[in-house]
Amino acid sequence: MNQEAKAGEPKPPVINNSMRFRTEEAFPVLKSHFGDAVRSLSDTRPDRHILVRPGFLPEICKFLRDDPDWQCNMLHCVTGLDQAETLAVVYHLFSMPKRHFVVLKTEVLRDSPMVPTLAHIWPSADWLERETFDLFGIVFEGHPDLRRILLPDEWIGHPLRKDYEMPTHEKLRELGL
Amino acid sequence: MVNILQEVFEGITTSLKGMKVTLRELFSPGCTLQYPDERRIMPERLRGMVVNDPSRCIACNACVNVCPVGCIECEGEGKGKERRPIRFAIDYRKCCWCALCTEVCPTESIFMSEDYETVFQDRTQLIRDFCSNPIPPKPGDKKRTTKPLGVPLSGRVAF
Amino acid sequence: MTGVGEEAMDVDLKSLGFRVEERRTLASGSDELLINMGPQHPSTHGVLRLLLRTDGEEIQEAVPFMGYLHRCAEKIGENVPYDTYTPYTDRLDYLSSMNNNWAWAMTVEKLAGIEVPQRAEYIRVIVAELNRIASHLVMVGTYGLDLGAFTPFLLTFREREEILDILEEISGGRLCYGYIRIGGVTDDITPTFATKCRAFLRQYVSKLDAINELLSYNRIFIRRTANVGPLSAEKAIACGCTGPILRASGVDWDLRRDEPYSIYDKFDWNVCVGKGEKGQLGDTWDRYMVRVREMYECVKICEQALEGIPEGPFRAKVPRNFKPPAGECYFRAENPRGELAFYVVSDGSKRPVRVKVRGPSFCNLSVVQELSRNMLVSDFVAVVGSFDLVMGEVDR
Amino acid sequence: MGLLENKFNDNVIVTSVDAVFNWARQSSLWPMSFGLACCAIEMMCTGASRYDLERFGAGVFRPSPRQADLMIVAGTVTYKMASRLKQLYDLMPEPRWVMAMGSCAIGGGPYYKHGYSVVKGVDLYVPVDIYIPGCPPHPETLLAGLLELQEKVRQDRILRKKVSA
Repeated sequence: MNQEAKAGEPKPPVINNSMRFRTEEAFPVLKSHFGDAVRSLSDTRPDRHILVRPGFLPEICKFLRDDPDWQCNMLHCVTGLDQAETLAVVYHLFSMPKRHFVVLKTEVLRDSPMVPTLAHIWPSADWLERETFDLFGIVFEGHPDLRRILLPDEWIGHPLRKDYEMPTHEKLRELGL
Repeated sequence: MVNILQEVFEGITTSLKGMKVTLRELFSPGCTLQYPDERRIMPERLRGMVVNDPSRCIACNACVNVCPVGCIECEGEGKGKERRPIRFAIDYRKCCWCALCTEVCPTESIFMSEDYETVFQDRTQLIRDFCSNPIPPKPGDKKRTTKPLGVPLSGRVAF
Repeated sequence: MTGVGEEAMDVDLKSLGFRVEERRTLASGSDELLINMGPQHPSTHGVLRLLLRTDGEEIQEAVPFMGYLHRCAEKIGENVPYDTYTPYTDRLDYLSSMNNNWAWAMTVEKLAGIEVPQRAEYIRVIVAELNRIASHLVMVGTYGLDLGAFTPFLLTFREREEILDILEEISGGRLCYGYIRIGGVTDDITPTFATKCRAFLRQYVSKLDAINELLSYNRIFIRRTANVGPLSAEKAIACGCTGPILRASGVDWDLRRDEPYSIYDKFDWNVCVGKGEKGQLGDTWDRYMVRVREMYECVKICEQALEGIPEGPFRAKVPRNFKPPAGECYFRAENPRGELAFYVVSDGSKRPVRVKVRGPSFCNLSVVQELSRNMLVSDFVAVVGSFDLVMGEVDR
Repeated sequence: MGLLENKFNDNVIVTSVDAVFNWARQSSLWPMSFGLACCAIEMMCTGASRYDLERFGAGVFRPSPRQADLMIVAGTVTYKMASRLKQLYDLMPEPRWVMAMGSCAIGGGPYYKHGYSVVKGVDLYVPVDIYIPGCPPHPETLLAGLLELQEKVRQDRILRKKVSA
């Protein structure tokens, strides 16, 4: 509680957005490289994302990882998203040398959610995809070891889907838990 | 061979250095709290058991709505200023001691008491209805004696 | 492993939670063994379970199993209002609750564009850094315990109690504080807080030196940890490791300096990076030492922040029925264990549509499987300990 | 002891023997280190310098259930963990006691409502002697619980006939 604190001088507002998201800049580049595979740029605030077709995801990610302009060497986060009629997977790619984020999103049908795996591009995708499979039931094609990670193997259903119902204690005991 | 001897020597000297630290601690004041006989001075904002004073409660349901775990059950009676709870139960099986309810309470009837030592032997005691089982008149003033750290009450042997 | 009772053995294995195929992969006639370690094992720091396939003393493969503490934090995030989620963030990484609260608060503040008063920022920095010291102290203490040194445990927990006393005074809780909330902090600091903090920090450095003498530079301890389980920088980045694990591998990266959130750019301090002094770069000793050195830096930050607390409000005006605008937001903060990130999708209503917690321990743990190849079992304990896992955050 | 247990009426010898047994039991409650979550840290604090569980003869944390009398369930029990908890409890020799520490172990705690994988109270799996509320409880509360348990052990009847409740 020091009184010498800059009482008079105005301070610039501190806003927590030091992370650089270069999703907007990435969109035209990806569009020119991959054409139709890149669908659209969202207008969500404060972060935007690029919607891509699931089939082309590994190619796009490989490009973002290897291109000297982007160098996304870290897959920071993979997560599922329940959007009522579709399921989505959101990827947060981070580049340590360039210090920026690129956000990709891909949508799949609820009944047959299939997305190609990225485990061969970033090893960190392995567990993150397993977790998404566990909680959302999104199948990652080509994943080396796709099985439940957080919930027991006997578990039924994928709890983070919006239509998931809380199981009762008796029902779970029946499953042998 | 020389290497091994050196390793052994280093191992002994560094361990002795560590022993020195241990030895130094021998002469520093002890920090153990002789619990049942002496107690810490608890801070004012201590989050002990959350309790409600039904005489002040107006059954406005603010705490019920804010509680993230839904551990509060409140039934009110009457309208406007006359509104009083007829049942106000806190379920200690669910409570997470987050003190969100005490923040929103307009009459400060629900509060975190100083009581942090209650334990139960029976599952049925874990839900407390404050209307049928109200807190003693002086809120939070339990019969325990608070002595400052380091002042033992008596020479009772621990076991 | 052939012959009689194979099926009975399968049933046994199943009841222990093994997969039957695991046993089939054992080379017949070899010395290979399947060993179950955890989930209740003193050196797995919580309820981590590891399946070790060993050949004699040497580990061929270690497969981590988790989920024994899966507490549905993400599902709950979708079901409670934004501010009310704070108590749950406490319990993600329960050793550094303040940092979790802070990360969550900053995520929502970024989403809703709330500006936090300066006084609150200073208080947040102080409490978060104090909590970081407390968290690292637990790591140092229990790590010593894992490797057979009991005294450091008692010393570090004694120091930790003093930090907890300070934090309890301002927040009321000992472990789960819920102190940092959206828009600021719950309550102003108490009048005695600053003096108590200063008094603690003043004597703390010498205590830390004592721990260094006792453990860090002990030859036996160095022999146990140096050159054990080195992790290369490339692998660390590719596997998504962050925090002390990444820095120990020689990557000079700390969010507090490189992407300064809050007011970290106002302070003068250093990022501690592993240098491979006692062995290979990124070995277990480096991972341990980075944390010890970070505690010195935390003291520096705390002292500077204590000097500069301005007067003013401690909480921005956040409506009680808080509804951020629709949108999505990703925010990460440097926690004691690495980068904790929250991904929040909002549809403009009271509750978020989706909350994703990207726990640092989860990604750090994924390296263990690869690191463990051809390692002695006793070394493996040292490696797992050095990752400083908190299962509450791995399983969420 | 099986043959002699609960066979006798109250008399001086039997009550004294009981008192000796109970005294021995209550003074050396060896807990099993069954730390699961946040509460485990508080349990460690209780065992560390300031609170020093050793003063009550209960500081010998045993990693093996075979050597333990007391199971302090400190933390959230999930369904994945519950079968292990039961297994560990079954491995403990008689007499054994269980303390449920913290809201989660008592009854699901903050995860009661939406926590699909959290067991709503450890007493669905094992019998609990002492419930220690708090999230997490203070180390003092754990000590208070231990004292309460010691009191309970002291009143235990070993050779004497059980009083029908």
